[in-house]
Amino acid sequence: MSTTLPRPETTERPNYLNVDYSWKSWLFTTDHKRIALLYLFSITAFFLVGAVFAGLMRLNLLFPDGLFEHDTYNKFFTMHGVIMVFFFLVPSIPATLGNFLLPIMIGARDLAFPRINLLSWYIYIAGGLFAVLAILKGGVDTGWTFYAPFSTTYSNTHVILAAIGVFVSGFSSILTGLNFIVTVHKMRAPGMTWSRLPLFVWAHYATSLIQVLGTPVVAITIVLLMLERILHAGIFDPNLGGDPVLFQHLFWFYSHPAVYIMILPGMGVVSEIIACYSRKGIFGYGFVAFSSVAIAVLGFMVWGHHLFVAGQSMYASMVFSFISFLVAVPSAIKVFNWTATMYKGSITFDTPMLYALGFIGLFTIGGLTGLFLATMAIDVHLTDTYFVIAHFHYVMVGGMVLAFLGGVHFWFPKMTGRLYPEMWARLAAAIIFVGFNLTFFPQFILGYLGMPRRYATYAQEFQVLHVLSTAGASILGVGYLLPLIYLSWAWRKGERSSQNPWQAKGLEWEQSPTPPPTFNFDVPPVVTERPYNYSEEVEVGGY
Amino acid sequence: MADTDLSVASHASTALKHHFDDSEQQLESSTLGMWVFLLTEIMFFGGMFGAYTVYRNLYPAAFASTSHYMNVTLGATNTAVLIFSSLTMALAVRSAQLGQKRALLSFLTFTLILGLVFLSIKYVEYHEKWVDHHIPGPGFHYAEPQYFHQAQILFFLYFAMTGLHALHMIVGAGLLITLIAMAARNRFSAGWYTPVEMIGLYWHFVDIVWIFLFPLLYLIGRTMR
Amino acid sequence: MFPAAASTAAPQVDALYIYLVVLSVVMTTLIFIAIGFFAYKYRRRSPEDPMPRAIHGSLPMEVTWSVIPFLFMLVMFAWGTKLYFENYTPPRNTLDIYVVGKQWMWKVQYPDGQREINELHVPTGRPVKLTLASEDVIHSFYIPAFRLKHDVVPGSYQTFWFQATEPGRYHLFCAEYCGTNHSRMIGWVDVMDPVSYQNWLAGGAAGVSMSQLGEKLFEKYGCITCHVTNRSGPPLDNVFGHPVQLADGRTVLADEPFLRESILNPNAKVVKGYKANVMPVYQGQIDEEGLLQLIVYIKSLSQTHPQARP
Amino acid sequence: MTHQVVPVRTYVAVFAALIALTIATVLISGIDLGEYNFIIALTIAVTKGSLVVWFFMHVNQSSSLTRLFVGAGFFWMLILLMFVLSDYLSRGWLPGPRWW
Repeated sequence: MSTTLPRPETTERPNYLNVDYSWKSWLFTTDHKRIALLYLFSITAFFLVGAVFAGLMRLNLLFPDGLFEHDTYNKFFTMHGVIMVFFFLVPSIPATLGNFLLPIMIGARDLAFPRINLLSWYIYIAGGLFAVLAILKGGVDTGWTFYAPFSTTYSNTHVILAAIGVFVSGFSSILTGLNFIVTVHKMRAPGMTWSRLPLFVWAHYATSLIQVLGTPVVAITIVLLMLERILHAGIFDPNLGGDPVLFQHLFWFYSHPAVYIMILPGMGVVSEIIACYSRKGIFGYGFVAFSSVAIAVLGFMVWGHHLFVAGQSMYASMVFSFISFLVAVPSAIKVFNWTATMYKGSITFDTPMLYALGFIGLFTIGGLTGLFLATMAIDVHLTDTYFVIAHFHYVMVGGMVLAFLGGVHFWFPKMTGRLYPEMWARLAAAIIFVGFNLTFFPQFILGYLGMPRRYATYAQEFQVLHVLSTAGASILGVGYLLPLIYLSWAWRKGERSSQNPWQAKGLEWEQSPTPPPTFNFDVPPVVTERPYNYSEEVEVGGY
Repeated sequence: MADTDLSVASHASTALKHHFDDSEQQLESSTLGMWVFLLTEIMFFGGMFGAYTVYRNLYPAAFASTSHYMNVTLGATNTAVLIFSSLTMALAVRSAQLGQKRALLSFLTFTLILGLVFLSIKYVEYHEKWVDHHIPGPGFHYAEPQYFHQAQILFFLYFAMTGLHALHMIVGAGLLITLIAMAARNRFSAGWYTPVEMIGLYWHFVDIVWIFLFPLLYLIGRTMR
Repeated sequence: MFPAAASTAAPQVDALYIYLVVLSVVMTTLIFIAIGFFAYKYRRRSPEDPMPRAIHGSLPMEVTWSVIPFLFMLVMFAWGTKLYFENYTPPRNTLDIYVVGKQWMWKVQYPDGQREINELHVPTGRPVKLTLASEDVIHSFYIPAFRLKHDVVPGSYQTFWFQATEPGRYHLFCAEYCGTNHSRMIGWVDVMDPVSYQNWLAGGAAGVSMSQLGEKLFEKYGCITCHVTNRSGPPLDNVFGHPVQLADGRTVLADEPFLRESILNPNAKVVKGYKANVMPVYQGQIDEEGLLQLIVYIKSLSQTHPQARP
Repeated sequence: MTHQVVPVRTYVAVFAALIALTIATVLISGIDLGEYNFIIALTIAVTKGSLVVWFFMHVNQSSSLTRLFVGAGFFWMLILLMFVLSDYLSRGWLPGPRWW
């Protein structure tokens, strides 16, 4: 550890933030909470970069003939995708909120491998630098999916730099997952049995399984892609006897489960928030917990639904389609259980709850439109159109980003010891919700009308919907800037928070000081009750 | 702990990191962490095995043709060398368990030497391929022109798989050198030898990968024509 | 909300789509109403409100809300799969047209010799089968008005069939990102009534038919020596559309993908009674359009191939 | 420590078995048995791998948790191989009978 010396001049009790202010104490920290903050700042930076590209895309799409050169637009959407998927969405909740909270929630002093945790951040930054270098040198135009043979043979942009970035950052994801798995298995406090784990932890455990099992496959696929681009030996090049569909198989083996890496932690956050602001335990705890693991396992057997029109065998498509419907069941279970949790609760509408309710609504729409894409005959019409764009933005932005913002607000006092301005926060939540729907709902319609994705220019008849979408995007942009501003302000000037401002259950609120000291607890925690035990009394007629 | 009869050395407690309750928890965490890491390694090679399976299925005839250019004698020798090194590694872990420093040092050194022998033989094989112009890329030549492209893909996979494996061997050799240095400085005892055990697991895993690579790349298809 | 519907597949896909939309709307509404109702009814009225009593869950309810949606999903699966198999399996007796995608245009060849770029003329009321090939990267042939799309994967043939119903001019898009001018790789599908289509065919400069061009290539590449003159290769009369016995015991249908593979990579599937490694490998020697001409020529050698059957 | 000390002769016996299996697989690969060559070679490889995992890597003494993770590794690799192959093996299939 850097140092544990108390600072006598401060009136605050020592916590992980005020033990040391030197830059070394941040860059060489092994404290999971400080690493979480390092991640938080880095992913915010990447989110802003990705968002700028998104804004430029929406600007271009105001006009049927576009505004930028085609190549420029192609680079915009590629860099938007690469940055947002690999450098924002994948690490977002696990590496920030997960890193910060997972050890505290299970009553551990740190993750099992603190130095590996720090290493993962450095690896992430190294990968990010390659991606940034790729942007600075002129960008990449392959789309974030890097489909061969376009990426291996035909594109003359900086594919290899971007690929190295993705490859390297993958290892940071693997190390985070590895750390979480071992921590959950081996570092739980006395009394913290599996059936007492917060659902946030269950979700992160499931996420970690995917990170550990899926990421290596995309890493090796990217290596093959780079080698092919250098050697032209033909492994993905049909002119040389290779099969481009193989690349898609290997790519989606990771990249479909990867969307569960992105959404599962969000579901964990929402479970915590709903329970707290309804003052009730999550309805069907076991089902919600187990559905995370079910999603993680089944999620590995559905990737072929990205290949329904790609020349995949119809019989294989049929199997993939069926399992895709199967994986919808655990997702639906979660939504129903969250809703049922509110039944006979005592509900308040603080900002995190607003985000959580928004999440449920938008994730429901995102999930149901996923069924359209799992239905083979419909997918033939909709795949590679704006319907797909709208679908996964409903899940990723409407779901994941709302959960992330909700979580950041919910645990903001825990992380900083200060409260955020409630009215501003509610306003921002409302603006984001409206802006988001205005941006992406028109895209469902665009998709069914047949507007293909990744088009720099488009037919006149699509313009109205595109203009609507761009208008929504500008509202959404304002909505994202607001929390950035007031949270930065509140970090330094906000009202000081008590240990448990929301009267929430869970070790992180009840037994760890706010903000936590370096080793999280003043007294070694012991768990004696079920999770979310807001009331010992059971409802008459309840279960 | 099941067998507390083993002596716990004095510095076992100094090796305990602050965030663990006791050395048992620390060891279990390390072991589980190592296995999870090996899990990712399995999937890492898994992607390659996937590509291999697909191309073998698509081009069985070309596959049979290329397997004639694989040096089975060298491959089999290397298999034996690697299995032998696994034995010495297992014995090194055993020596560490018993706290026998000298035996530990010699078994580790022996394992390292066998690893280097493997890499040397691999180098000879790669050199053969180089001489025969069997390196995929612009300089690739193949005696049977009808299989040119397919053979190139299969050689690409050969080099990707064995190359990745060799890379793991090189990393393993580096880790062994570290272990030898640590053992020489009396860092291990019967009470604490976790790194020896962890790197042992890694070494055996690399051995297993080769156990699969050998038949897949060298043997299958020898009789097909 | 709906694009023009101009193929037999379109209303069927729309019907399934409506089924899904209705279910989704019902589902979303139910959840939104539940959330809104609970949020209102169980709102905390004052900070002194007592803690609500716990409800841990209910197995019957979990089973209910897992099984009932799953049954609806089974309908989606069965319906969607059936439709997909129908829409992706061409019937017999089709009008065959050949499409080659390249960066960034669609090149269309008709058996009679007409050629077009970024335009496709088809008659109504008759199943049309497109054989799709790509010269470079992956493209995707997409006609929203037909609700159909298929990736055009280089190195293979993909088939795309439809039966147009409404005359008109419809969008043709490339749906798989293919580089700089991806969004300019667009065109039009002109659906005409059969009479206009015949007039269009007659009016165009037909030139030499595809099979005549293919016959020339057949001589140029020396195929004729083994497959006709000295019979060291399998004869090609009445091969197309028929099952072929292979040396390894399998039986395959001699369709366009099979002929393509047998020309480019003859050792992949060797016909029973013939040796491997006799025919030279033509991979990289013939361009996609020439290959299609050769295949059309081989098809023309099958007088009794199933396409001629009513 | 959690592991008991394994006698040297166990390790040597495993080693001998591994070498014997290596010789066997090389010898059998020289005989033309058709598809069985492939099956036998893979069976021997799986056997050898299991011996190493079971004895050298001490999975025989490990907790059920470790065993679960070892099993998961091979299970997930099988998912990858089986599902990828399911596409390639069924691609040439003729369209099925119209059962609807």
